[in-house]
Amino acid sequence: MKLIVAYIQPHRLNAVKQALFEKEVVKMSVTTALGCGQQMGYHETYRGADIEVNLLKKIRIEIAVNEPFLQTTIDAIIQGARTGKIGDGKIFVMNLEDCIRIRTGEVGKDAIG
Amino acid sequence: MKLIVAYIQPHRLNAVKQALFEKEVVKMSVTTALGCGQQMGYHETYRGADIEVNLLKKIRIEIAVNEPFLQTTIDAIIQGARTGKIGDGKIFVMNLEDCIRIRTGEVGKDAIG
Amino acid sequence: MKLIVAYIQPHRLNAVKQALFEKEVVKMSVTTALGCGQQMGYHETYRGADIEVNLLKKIRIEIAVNEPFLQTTIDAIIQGARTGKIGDGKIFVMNLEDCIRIRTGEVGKDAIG
Amino acid sequence: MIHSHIKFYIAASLPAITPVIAAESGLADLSLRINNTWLLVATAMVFMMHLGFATLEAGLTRSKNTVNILFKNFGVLALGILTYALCGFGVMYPDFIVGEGMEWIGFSGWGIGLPEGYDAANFQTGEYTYWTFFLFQAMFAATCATIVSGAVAERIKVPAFLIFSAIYVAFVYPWLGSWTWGNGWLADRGFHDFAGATVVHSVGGWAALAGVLVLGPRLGKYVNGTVKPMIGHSLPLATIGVFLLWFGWYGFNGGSVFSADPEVLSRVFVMTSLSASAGVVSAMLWSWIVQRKPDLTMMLNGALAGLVGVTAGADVLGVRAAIIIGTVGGILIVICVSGFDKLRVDDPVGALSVHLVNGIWGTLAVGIFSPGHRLGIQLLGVIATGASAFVMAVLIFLVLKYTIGVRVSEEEEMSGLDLGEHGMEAYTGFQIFTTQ
Amino acid sequence: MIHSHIKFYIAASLPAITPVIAAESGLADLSLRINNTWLLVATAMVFMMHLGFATLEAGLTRSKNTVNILFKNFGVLALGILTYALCGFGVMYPDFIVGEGMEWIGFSGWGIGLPEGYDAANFQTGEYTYWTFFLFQAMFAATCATIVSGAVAERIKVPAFLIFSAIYVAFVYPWLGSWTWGNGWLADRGFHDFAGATVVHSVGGWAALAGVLVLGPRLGKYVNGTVKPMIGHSLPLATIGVFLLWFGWYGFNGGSVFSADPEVLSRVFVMTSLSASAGVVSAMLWSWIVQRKPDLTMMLNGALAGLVGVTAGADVLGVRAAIIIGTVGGILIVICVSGFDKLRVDDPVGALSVHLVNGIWGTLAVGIFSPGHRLGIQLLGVIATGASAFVMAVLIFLVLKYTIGVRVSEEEEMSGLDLGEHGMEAYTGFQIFTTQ
Amino acid sequence: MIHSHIKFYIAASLPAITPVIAAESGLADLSLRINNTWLLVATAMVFMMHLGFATLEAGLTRSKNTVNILFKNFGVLALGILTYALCGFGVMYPDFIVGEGMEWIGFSGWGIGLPEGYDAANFQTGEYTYWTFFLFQAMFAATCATIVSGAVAERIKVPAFLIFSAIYVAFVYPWLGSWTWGNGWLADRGFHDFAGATVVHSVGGWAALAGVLVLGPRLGKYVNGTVKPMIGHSLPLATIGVFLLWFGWYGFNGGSVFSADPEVLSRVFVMTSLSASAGVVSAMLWSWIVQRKPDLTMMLNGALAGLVGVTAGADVLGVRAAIIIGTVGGILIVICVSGFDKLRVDDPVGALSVHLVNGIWGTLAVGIFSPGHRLGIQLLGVIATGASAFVMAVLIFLVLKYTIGVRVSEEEEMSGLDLGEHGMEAYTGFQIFTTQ
Ligand SMILES: Nc1ncnc2c1ncn2[C@@H]1O[C@H](COP(=O)(O)OP(=O)(O)O)[C@@H](O)[C@H]1O
Ligand SMILES: Nc1ncnc2c1ncn2[C@@H]1O[C@H](COP(=O)(O)OP(=O)(O)O)[C@@H](O)[C@H]1O
Ligand SMILES: Nc1ncnc2c1ncn2[C@@H]1O[C@H](COP(=O)(O)OP(=O)(O)O)[C@@H](O)[C@H]1O
Repeated sequence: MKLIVAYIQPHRLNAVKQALFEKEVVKMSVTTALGCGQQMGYHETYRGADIEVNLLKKIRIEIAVNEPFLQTTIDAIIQGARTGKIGDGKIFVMNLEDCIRIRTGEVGKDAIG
Repeated sequence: MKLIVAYIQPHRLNAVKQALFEKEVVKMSVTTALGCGQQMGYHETYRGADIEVNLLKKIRIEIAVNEPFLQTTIDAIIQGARTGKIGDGKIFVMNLEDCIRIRTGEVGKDAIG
Repeated sequence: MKLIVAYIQPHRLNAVKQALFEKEVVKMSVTTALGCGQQMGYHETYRGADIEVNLLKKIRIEIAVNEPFLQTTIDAIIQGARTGKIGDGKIFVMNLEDCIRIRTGEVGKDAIG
Repeated sequence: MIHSHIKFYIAASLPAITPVIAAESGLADLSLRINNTWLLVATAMVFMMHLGFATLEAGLTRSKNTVNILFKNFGVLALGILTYALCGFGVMYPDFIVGEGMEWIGFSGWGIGLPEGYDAANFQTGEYTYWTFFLFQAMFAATCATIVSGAVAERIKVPAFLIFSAIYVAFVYPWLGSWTWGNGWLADRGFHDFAGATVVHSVGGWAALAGVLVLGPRLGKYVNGTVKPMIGHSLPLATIGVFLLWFGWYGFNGGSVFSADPEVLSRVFVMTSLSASAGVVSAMLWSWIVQRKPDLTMMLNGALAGLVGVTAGADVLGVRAAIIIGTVGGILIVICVSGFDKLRVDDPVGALSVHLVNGIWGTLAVGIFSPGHRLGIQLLGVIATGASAFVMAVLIFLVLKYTIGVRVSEEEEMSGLDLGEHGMEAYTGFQIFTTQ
Repeated sequence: MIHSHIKFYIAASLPAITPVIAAESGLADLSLRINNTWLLVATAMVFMMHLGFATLEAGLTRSKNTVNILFKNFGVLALGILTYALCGFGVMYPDFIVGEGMEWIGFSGWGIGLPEGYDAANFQTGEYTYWTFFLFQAMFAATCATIVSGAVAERIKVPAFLIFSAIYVAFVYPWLGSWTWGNGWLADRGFHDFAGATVVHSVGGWAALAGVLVLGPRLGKYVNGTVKPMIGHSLPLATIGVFLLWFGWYGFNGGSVFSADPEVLSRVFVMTSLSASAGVVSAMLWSWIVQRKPDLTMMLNGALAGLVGVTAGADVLGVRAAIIIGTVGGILIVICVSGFDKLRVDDPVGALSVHLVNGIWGTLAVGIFSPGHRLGIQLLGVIATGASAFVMAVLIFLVLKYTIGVRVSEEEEMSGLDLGEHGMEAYTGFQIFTTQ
Repeated sequence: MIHSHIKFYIAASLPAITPVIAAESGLADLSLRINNTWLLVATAMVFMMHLGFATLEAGLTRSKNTVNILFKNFGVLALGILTYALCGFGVMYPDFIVGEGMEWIGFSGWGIGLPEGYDAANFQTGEYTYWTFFLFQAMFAATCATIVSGAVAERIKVPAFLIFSAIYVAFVYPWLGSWTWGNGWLADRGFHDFAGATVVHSVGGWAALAGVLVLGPRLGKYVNGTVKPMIGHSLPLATIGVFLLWFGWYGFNGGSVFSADPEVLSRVFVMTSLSASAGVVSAMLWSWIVQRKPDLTMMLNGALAGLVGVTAGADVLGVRAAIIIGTVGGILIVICVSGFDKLRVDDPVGALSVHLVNGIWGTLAVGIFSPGHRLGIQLLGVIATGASAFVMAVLIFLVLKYTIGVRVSEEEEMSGLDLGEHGMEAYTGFQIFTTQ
């Protein structure tokens, strides 16, 4: 089992969800985040003073999958999120040692889906 | 050391905290999240138009524990979070390679608690 | 590759960012969190009733790094976040199996920076 | 638009043929014009109190119930005005001619409207028109229903609330009000309730108490003998609410002078301000002592305590009495808010401490501080009106409880009435802990 | 300050040498004083409508465009007042003397100001001063421009919006308004639009429609034949907005009496209240039936529907008509909000359903319910004014489209106009999903 | 309530025995009635400015200090009214009889109240009652204290702020005010400050400057020679605030006419509107040029700049002057907000640029644009009042600094004054970055 963490542009979330649903990956958890990456931020002014904004709004998606789904999921995320512009985001993959469904107590591969 | 990530129903947070405190697991970090799971969402109307809501409000709990505490912690989360209804949530377990207490610089098992 | 998750005091974020930038770690993702740790919380009153506040505002930083940067990054976080007072926070390190840059499809070590 | 006024102007200035008479009737006409305009401005100010209630109550409750509380406060205003027009006004002021023009509603004598040949302007008193009087009264009636809204917040079913409010505004409030303001038996005995500390605020407060008791406390409020505070989600909203209520109170009390009489009107403004200010300062200091930190929400309620308290006698009390009433009111707030919690009477916004307790206190204070009024009669008015209001409110709530049900399901209460009753969130996109 | 009034007082009371004449002129003076003061209070109330629009529109749009909408609503008020002073007032009321004191602007005859020797007070009608009349009218003009703001929200470029508003307030609105209020040809034919259901609201609504059509829908609103709701980010803000609009409407309609005539003024207040209340209740019930849950945003729009509807005839209609107008208005809201969506006319805040549809309905309703007015003439006014307004608005928007451009870039629309146009966020620090 | 007015009405209409005299005195009575009612309405509008200040200042500061700023603005209103009643009014208007009815406070001659046998209505001028005059003045006094609140926000200790405000309202403000409004030496020399650009706004602004200097900048505002903006957390709140302030200003300036004189009152309304509008547009354009994007917060401050500026001479200035004053004011805002930052004078909400700078500018502008007034005298008033205000404010703040302390601990400042001073959060449940 793997845990995928993806940072994407906020307005790509719908497209990513769509792409995932088409691949039947329907389980995920989403939070907002501020991200600092290649997109080095920009300068603004607030009441005449300069602000360096380098934490941009991002969406963090967390998806636990069984190995067979790993590549499909990654591909779907890329498909939904890619615009080709800096700031498109990153996907991180970690090993997931266990997974438990709270409702039933199921563990492991069965619990993920 | 393990890192436990649990998604639960928002209103179970107090019960989960309670259950954890009873097992003397007092350290944790909590964020809000939107989750999409077996609970396939529901339909609403906003100003006459249909909305498909499939990202539901969840709470994400992150707890780093030493192995001996792993099962206790999982059990406590389940005890606090389970209602038996769809949407109760999931627990994910990952391997934690290191842990450092910023204040003292302690590392590893000592730093967790 | 490693994934570093750090919980720090909100008002240390700027200092941590500064310290990281100096070490040329410029990529990171930040969210807000509520944390419960050694800082056992405090008591307040709201409209005459007692409240036990044990979830305090924290900042969660997530940084994916290649191994050579691991220690530098940890040191920088500590440097920026340490005040010596309870509540300074924790750093967790996990193994990162893969990393993909959505924009280019690059994977692994190249994708991180 | 540009032409239309001309005829009114001519009407006012032309009949100058016999100058003295013209001056006479011109004076009466202008006097009516001033007083009536003031009363309409006051009506608009009382209208603002409804926004005040809506924001105060929304601010002091949790974000998952915000749509619901805004809905209730907005809906009850509209419903209140219509219900009062349909029936409440006729019940409250039996001496006023009503009922023409609305026979189509099905019950002759109900509704509002002037019979053919009557003149709204010089209808009864010569100080304001029939229509002005109706609308000012309708705003008061809706206020009474809105008071209930906050106390029963976060757990009452929408239909139950709307039906309760309609019945209360249509029958109970006007009937009880007629005792004091509609030339009824309390008026005859010299009971003095200038702008409605008892007639509006306590009557609303008793209904709130009835609702709270029939509904029971919110889930998780009282656990194992301890009180778990359920913290209001937006103190800016709550603060806006109290400012607006204070503003509107100048219309509430000032309009109750029922003329623009300079002496009385300006005294009423000053006493209202002093009592409210004293309530703020005393609640601030008292909460500072008791809770060790000055509590904004107590100060907000403290202002309202002073305002409710002075409402009973703003026309007859002096500077010293106004300040004392507010000071005591502010302290009462701090004591009662925790006191009700100790009794497990769960009132999310402090409506009972504000409107019920201070409505009683203010009404009695007239008997204490005003030489012309007797404490015994004031007490009689408080008890008679209060007991009747409470009994009837309990009855209505119980009937609703055993018919359509008054309380939302546990699950809905947990996830919030906004989703349950309205399928909507108040703050779309915001990441909010809805863990309570 | 403390001295300055004394001279006025003396002026009012001294010339008592020939008492009867003094009384005569004193009466006229006081009558002016009352009416003028009321009109100024009404002006301040109409001013509040601008805050109402700002908060309503901000509440019903997404948080990433909040600074922009506040900016537009605030800016257009200031711009509207200045533009109307510079030129709109002169266009709308050709019979009023204007133009002195502003020759420095470059075009004699424009601007506002009294020629030497004229007296603002007894300028024309004796019911209000020149200055009062100007300011009341200027607030109306700005209202018309503000209506557009909500409909074109979340995608229009700031310069395009500002230029459109300036032109509309300077020329189009006053020119069309002069037909009805400036002694123009519609007035001559007996077209009745008391406070501007057509002249203000529909004229604003037609411009809104033009803007919406030229701009096209927001990105992602209509995808593959389905409507994706873009949910307003703060219903407390929206609710505050509607309460304030209702409050301001007492000034909008009440001020349009152009005197403090008790009979008419109080009727106008009551009819305004009843129609708004009926709009709330009918939108509530209708949305409850159609959407299965009572929809707060529909109720809010329902109140406005009732208010817009009754604006055309609040001075000539009775209780029954007012309630019917509001009731129909509330239903129209629920139908039209989805109806426009079905036609892919993307109006984020329901401005078209409120101001355009109900402006038309209310104007026609005068012909239906008021014996003194003819439906045919009302229809003529609706069509003539509407067609002209729409054509001119489309023209202006098209010119802007092909010159400076009217719509922000896709990228800016996705990340929000707050960052794109203003480099600012409305809610700094809050964690908000800006995924839509 | 329904009966009570009857006696007043009789009083107004009965003594018609000798008609001419009756008409005479009737006219005076009605004149009083109109003027007094207007002044009370204006008082209520000035009251709204306090909500405006509260929301503006809350919006322009960080969410971790929101409860604190609401607390301060709400508390200072109540405290200000009480303190002004207790002592400020007596200091400011030495010619008014005060002091009866409050001997119990311990110092005869202080407090408010009419001696036996005096009649509030015809107390002095015949244009308004004693009570009206007091309350209108009390609202002004509280305004002066509220101005300070924003500038010292996010770091001042609550007790220090409350004590400073009490002393300032009780002694300093009224003493300085008496020079101009209490028949003092500046009044004698012809210094003109119509509604308080100097007497209220600059006096508040100087105190704000004193507070800012004694406190020092917020932690992290000026780091290594660069300015780190600390961004306001809610621009909707800030925008609501400015709308309400503008609304209230109609009462502030309009009430300062001290009668409902149609000519003057309507001019004051128009000049106030034009100057505010010009301030908005000029701040918009100027910030657009300087910052490359139009800045909403600058526009908001620009409106206030226009309002403060025109306050000094709204009664004597024309259209052109009003527009110039606002235009210059808007530009001053954009320049001064960054200017003060360059000087490391940390004013979170721009209070200095608005009230101090534009208070001075507006007062001088009277000398420039009004033929009847001399620039030299205006300058004298500005300097004399300003220097005294500043010196005294610095003194009070320094005494507080070395006794109870004026600034919260670093730790409290970092985690926010809401938790530190009040143990409360403004937005419970919302996930908010409090990293600044
Ligand atoms: N090494 C990293 N550690 C943590 N988060 C990262 C890292 N690199 C990127 N991110 C997240 O991904 C987002 C997009 O990164 P960015 O480098 O701008 O993407 P891209 O390279 O596709 O243009 C960042 O804003 C941040 O939230
Ligand atoms: N595979 C997964 N990856 C990430 N998050 C998940 C996954 N499965 C479930 N979740 C999280 O857990 C929550 C509850 O899941 P759900 O399937 O509804 O629980 P249950 O199966 O107990 O009814 C989801 O809303 C989501 O936030
Ligand atoms: N075992 C843990 N699991 C998850 N989060 C933790 C854990 N320990 C600490 N934290 C996070 O770190 C924050 C600081 O912890 P604390 O024990 O107060 O720090 P310190 O020991 O440096 O004083 C906590 O508020 C919590 O968010």
